[in-house]
Amino acid sequence: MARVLLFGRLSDLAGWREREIESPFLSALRTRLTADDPVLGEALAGPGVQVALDQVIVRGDAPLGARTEVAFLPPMSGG
Amino acid sequence: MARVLLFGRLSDLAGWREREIESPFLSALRTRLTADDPVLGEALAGPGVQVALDQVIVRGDAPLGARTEVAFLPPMSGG
Amino acid sequence: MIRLTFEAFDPGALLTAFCQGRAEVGAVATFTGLARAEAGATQTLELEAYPGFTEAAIGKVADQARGRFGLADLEIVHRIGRIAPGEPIVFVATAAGHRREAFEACDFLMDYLKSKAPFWKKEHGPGGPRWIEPSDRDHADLQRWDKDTPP
Amino acid sequence: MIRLTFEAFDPGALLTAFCQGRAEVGAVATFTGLARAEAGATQTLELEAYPGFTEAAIGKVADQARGRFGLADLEIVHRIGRIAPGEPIVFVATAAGHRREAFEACDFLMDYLKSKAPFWKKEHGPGGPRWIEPSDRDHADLQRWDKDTPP
Repeated sequence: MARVLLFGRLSDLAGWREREIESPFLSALRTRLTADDPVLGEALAGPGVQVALDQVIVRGDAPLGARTEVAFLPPMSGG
Repeated sequence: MARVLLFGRLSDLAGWREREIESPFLSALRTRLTADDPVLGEALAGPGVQVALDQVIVRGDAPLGARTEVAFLPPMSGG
Repeated sequence: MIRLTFEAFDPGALLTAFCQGRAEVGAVATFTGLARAEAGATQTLELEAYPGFTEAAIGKVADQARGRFGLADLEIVHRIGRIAPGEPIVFVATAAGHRREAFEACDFLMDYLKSKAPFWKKEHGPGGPRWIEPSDRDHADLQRWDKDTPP
Repeated sequence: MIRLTFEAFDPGALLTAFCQGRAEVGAVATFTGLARAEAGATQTLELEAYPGFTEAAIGKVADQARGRFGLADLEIVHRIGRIAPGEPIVFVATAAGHRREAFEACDFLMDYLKSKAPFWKKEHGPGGPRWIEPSDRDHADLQRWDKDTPP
């Protein structure tokens, strides 16, 4: 089960901040999230949204382990 | 009586910091101080030494009032 | 030291502690960012961080600052959660042998923290909550440091 | 506020007080100069001021800084008399709407205080007392501000 985290406006949009979701790949996770909530799916693919796997930014697709933390990070605003 | 103040290395050199001296002009005061202590007199005329009368920097000669404060200021070092 | 805190903090207490026992340092610069009321437009600021990730990202830039400006020490404390107007949001302290390096490092760290650090910022005003993106000025400030950064 | 003091002071306590009630300001920069031990070469620093004259001279430059950088407020506390290694010599705090102005004003004030302000400085080291003149670097730092000063 990947642990999915949403930050900033993404969690407001989705109505949740953290969810356990079974998915073998990041691409499959995106498909699954989009199927559940097309508006969120579009936002996750939007400009400037980065993905971190276990706190490391990744680009493109990647396999997800049983306990991978997947964080969707909208553009960072600074403090 | 002018109140003469020496600052920084000038007071170390003279061995005093403050003295009451009767003098109608700054030029006469300098002559008087040099007569008393030629080494001090030379230092007071040295490069970068400024004179303030009642806390205002002056150049050249100036008359001294009965209670004028005459301060000799070596180059300021900052804090 | 880099620390995120949900609790209000006193920048003065941090400065007092930071200056202790520094007989060989000479120069300490600090910056404190305070939440602005903006004449009633902002009632509360809310900052979200990604625990662990945010500290690590700030830590990397702090290491850059240490090397680039030859700092003896630095400290960064950043508030997260809900922040009332007038409360400190961020405190940065830098210690160096000369004031130029202390100032520049503090300035550099603040430019990063204000525009690129992993925070997400929401203002709760009379018109409801609103997510904030970094300002053009924040980006311009940050770019000042790029021109002499090795590629 | 500009103040000279023979007593040791705590820069943190000054910063705490300076930040109070600033809901509209946003940015507070400070600089604290600490007496350096210079690995035993300096045992004590001694600073002499000309009471009244020194505050007035600093006050003029503080007014320039207020206008030039649009400061909301500033505070300068300068130690005089004998100062032990590690003790604060000078504290400058500036408050402005944006951090750039707060930093630049603080930097500008420090350049003036360190090289031109009416102080006379003596170091008491193992080799006896020695009067100090401003360093070339202090003069170079100060000249940075001249190029865009109106004549």
